[in-house]
Amino acid sequence: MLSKEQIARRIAKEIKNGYYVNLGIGIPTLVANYIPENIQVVLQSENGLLGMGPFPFEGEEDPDLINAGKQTITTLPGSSVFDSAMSFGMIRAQKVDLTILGAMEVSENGDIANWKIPGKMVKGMGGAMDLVASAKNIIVAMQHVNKAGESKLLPACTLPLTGVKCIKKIVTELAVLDVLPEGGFYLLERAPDVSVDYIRDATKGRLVVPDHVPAMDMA
Amino acid sequence: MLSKEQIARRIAKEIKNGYYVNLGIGIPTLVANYIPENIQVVLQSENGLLGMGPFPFEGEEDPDLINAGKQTITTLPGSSVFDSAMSFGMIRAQKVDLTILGAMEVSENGDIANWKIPGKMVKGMGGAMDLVASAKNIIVAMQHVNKAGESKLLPACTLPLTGVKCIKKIVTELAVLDVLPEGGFYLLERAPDVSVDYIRDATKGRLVVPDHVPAMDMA
Amino acid sequence: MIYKVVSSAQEAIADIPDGATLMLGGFGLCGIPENCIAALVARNVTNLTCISNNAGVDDFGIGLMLHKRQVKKMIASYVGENAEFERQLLSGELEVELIPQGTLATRCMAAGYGMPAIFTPAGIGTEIAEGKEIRQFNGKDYLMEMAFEADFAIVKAWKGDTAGNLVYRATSRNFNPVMAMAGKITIAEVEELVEPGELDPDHIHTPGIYVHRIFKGSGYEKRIEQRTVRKSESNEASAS
Amino acid sequence: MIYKVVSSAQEAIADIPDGATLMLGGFGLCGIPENCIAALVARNVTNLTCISNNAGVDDFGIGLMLHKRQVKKMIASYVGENAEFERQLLSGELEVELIPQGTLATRCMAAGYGMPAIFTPAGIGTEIAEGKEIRQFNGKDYLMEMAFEADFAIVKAWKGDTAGNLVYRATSRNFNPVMAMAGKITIAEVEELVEPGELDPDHIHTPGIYVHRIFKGSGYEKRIEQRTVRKSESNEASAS
Repeated sequence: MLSKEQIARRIAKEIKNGYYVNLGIGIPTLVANYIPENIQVVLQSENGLLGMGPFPFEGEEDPDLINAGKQTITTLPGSSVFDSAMSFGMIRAQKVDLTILGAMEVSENGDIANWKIPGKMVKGMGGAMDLVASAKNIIVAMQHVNKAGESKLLPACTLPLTGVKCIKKIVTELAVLDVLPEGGFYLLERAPDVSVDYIRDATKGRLVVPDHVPAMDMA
Repeated sequence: MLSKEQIARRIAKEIKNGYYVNLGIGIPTLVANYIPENIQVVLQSENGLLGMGPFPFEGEEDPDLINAGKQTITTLPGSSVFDSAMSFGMIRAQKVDLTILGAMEVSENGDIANWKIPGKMVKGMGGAMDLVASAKNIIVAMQHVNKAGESKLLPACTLPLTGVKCIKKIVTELAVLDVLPEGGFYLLERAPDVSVDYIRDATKGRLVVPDHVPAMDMA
Repeated sequence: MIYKVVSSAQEAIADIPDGATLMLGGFGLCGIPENCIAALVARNVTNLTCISNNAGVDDFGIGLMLHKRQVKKMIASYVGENAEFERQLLSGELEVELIPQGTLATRCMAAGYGMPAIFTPAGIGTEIAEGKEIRQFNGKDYLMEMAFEADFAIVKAWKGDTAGNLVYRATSRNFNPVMAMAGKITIAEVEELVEPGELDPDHIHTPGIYVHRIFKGSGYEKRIEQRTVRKSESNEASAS
Repeated sequence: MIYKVVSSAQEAIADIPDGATLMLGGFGLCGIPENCIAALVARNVTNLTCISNNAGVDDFGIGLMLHKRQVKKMIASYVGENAEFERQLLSGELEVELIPQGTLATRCMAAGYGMPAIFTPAGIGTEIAEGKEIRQFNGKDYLMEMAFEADFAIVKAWKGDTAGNLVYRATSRNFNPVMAMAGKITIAEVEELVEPGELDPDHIHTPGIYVHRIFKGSGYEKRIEQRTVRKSESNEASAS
């Protein structure tokens, strides 16, 4: 099974040269650490920044400079700052090439639920609904099963939806899966030490398994 | 009868302290010369400027700094520049207090025609349709009659409209008139050397004449 | 230019009545109008509807107003990080309306641009879409969302001039420019108040036409919510 | 950062096909992409639909393309000051669509902000409203106008960096930022091309994400349409 860092590392391979990328909170944030140095990528933070850099060195934190997770950050040369309307404007206009975010549930037709658990305190959707409704390419970074051992890859989401038919790819601790246009999770890759049967058991939605499922290349 | 400069001077009296004002091409441009020095007024130019100043001194023209009439201008301390979308955004949101523009015809219900003469070359409406549709307070500066001696204050416009029910006040070489909410031109003031009967003859639309029509104070 | 300076936060907010609808700039605790919030708490204006991306934390930002139960309704996109907020919400003392962040920003901008409504795909197929008009353009569904106006918009800028022109710094810009455009009355507090002409006209973020009152704030705490740093000469991140 | 530099106007426009829809920034002759227009004329790209606030003058700006009959359709708000334009229009060689200036600007912005349509009162009750959907909000009528996209948006900025970030100067900004956002491919020509980091991130007007190609232009003529000046120590204006 993959660690969170390994999930992030695997997702980083999906980032291509010239991409503008929005990284959500949690595992997606870690993806930044694994972007190959030989490709040109710009990170967007939806609170109004293109060209987000690493965390500041201790003592160099600037309270006026944070990311969408409210973490202190830095900017890289060539960065630009803008207001929230323009930020979501460029997201809505699909100028951001790839969005990576977490999820509580994903359905086999690409629906996502990641903002609300009925009966629990509702913190709000933040920018998640805008991102999933607008992004042309969304990868979900998530655990395959929840703490109770139940699959989070479902025939249909049980939690209130964040967006519909929007998720294209999922990377979990067990597998890499594409969401098929006609519905269903297509098993692209398995974690090196995980069997197809194990993944099948952990996937409640329709799983489409090709003849050969390669192990992820974690190099 | 008033000269163009006198029309501009009379209109300048309508400008109050704290106003943001948009001046159209022609007589309205001249209004800037008569704004009292003891009031604070900011001129907006719809190509993207607040705080327009006078024409530059000879030799100091800047080709990057023009007004909506494409004339070289200057900026005053405290000016700001913005793009065309924000410029018309603030016009549409009625942040501009007063718009002064010319007209070919005005109707007694406040319609205005000032952009197109069928059969003649059509140059376009520029920003006129946006301005008249949005402005909360519009004053028209115009000649009372055209070169053929025909009234330009009509029961209904004969030319293609620029906007409907939007004109509040008209200043001509003969008179100052309010457009009544229920329709009709209310004669507020007459030019010093012009009789009410003369104005009546020159006004084809319904003219409402109160008992006393003072002569304009041109001081 | 038109002179918009008031002497203090107290004067700037003096006429905000109980029951007013306020917009407050900021993202988390970044770029919030600290001085005006303090003045609103001191004056104990109540029954407020607050439109802001977040609701502060327990002891800072809008959290200070929540603590004194000055807020009747909160309209926001994300309200975590605030236990008192949660208590009032669960007890029914506080109304909350949650709005997608981009929709919130664009509805403010729409008001500032005189557009009564905008179309966005955010929320299609979710409970956010309930009761709202859906339109299809080019085969994609969009929600029609209404422009947002506030009785008072309260924003924080880095620099401003006496004519109300504003410049923001780094990501403290966030919602401030769009909210500044959406207030019937817009109040700006700035760290540095300068004379007209000292700000470059090409680099003003909010033109003074959108700002009705401006004052120089003081004592900015600028609290950091998530202090994340890396160690020197290392790429490892650590959160504290 | 992502490197967007091309070597020249020729390279920047090399793949613009006959029949393309172009947006061209500028207001009058102020802030127009002089180098790209010259390259389009030299390559003789034809059958173009041009979206631009104006159509240049007889011997400059878009007028140069009109002179070579490269333009099939002109979409603009004001097209005076151009005799060749008038001749082609009256002879039926040229199609023209006139759009209120604010509507033109906002339709471009809408594309850049992913909004399929906007509402504006401009044109209500006029021939501009014919065939368009009218909606009432708060008792006022608005036209629904569609977002405007172009195959190529061609803009002129003062400074830009190799990542495509743009800064405009004075009123040469005008339509350039909104058109830069609306191009499927956006080409920027700049007077000064600098390295990433040389432009202040807080003062970038067009973030590089909206720009696909950038190059340093040369030989800017910056022709003035209406040279108006005042005499020293006098308030009298004179037009020449």
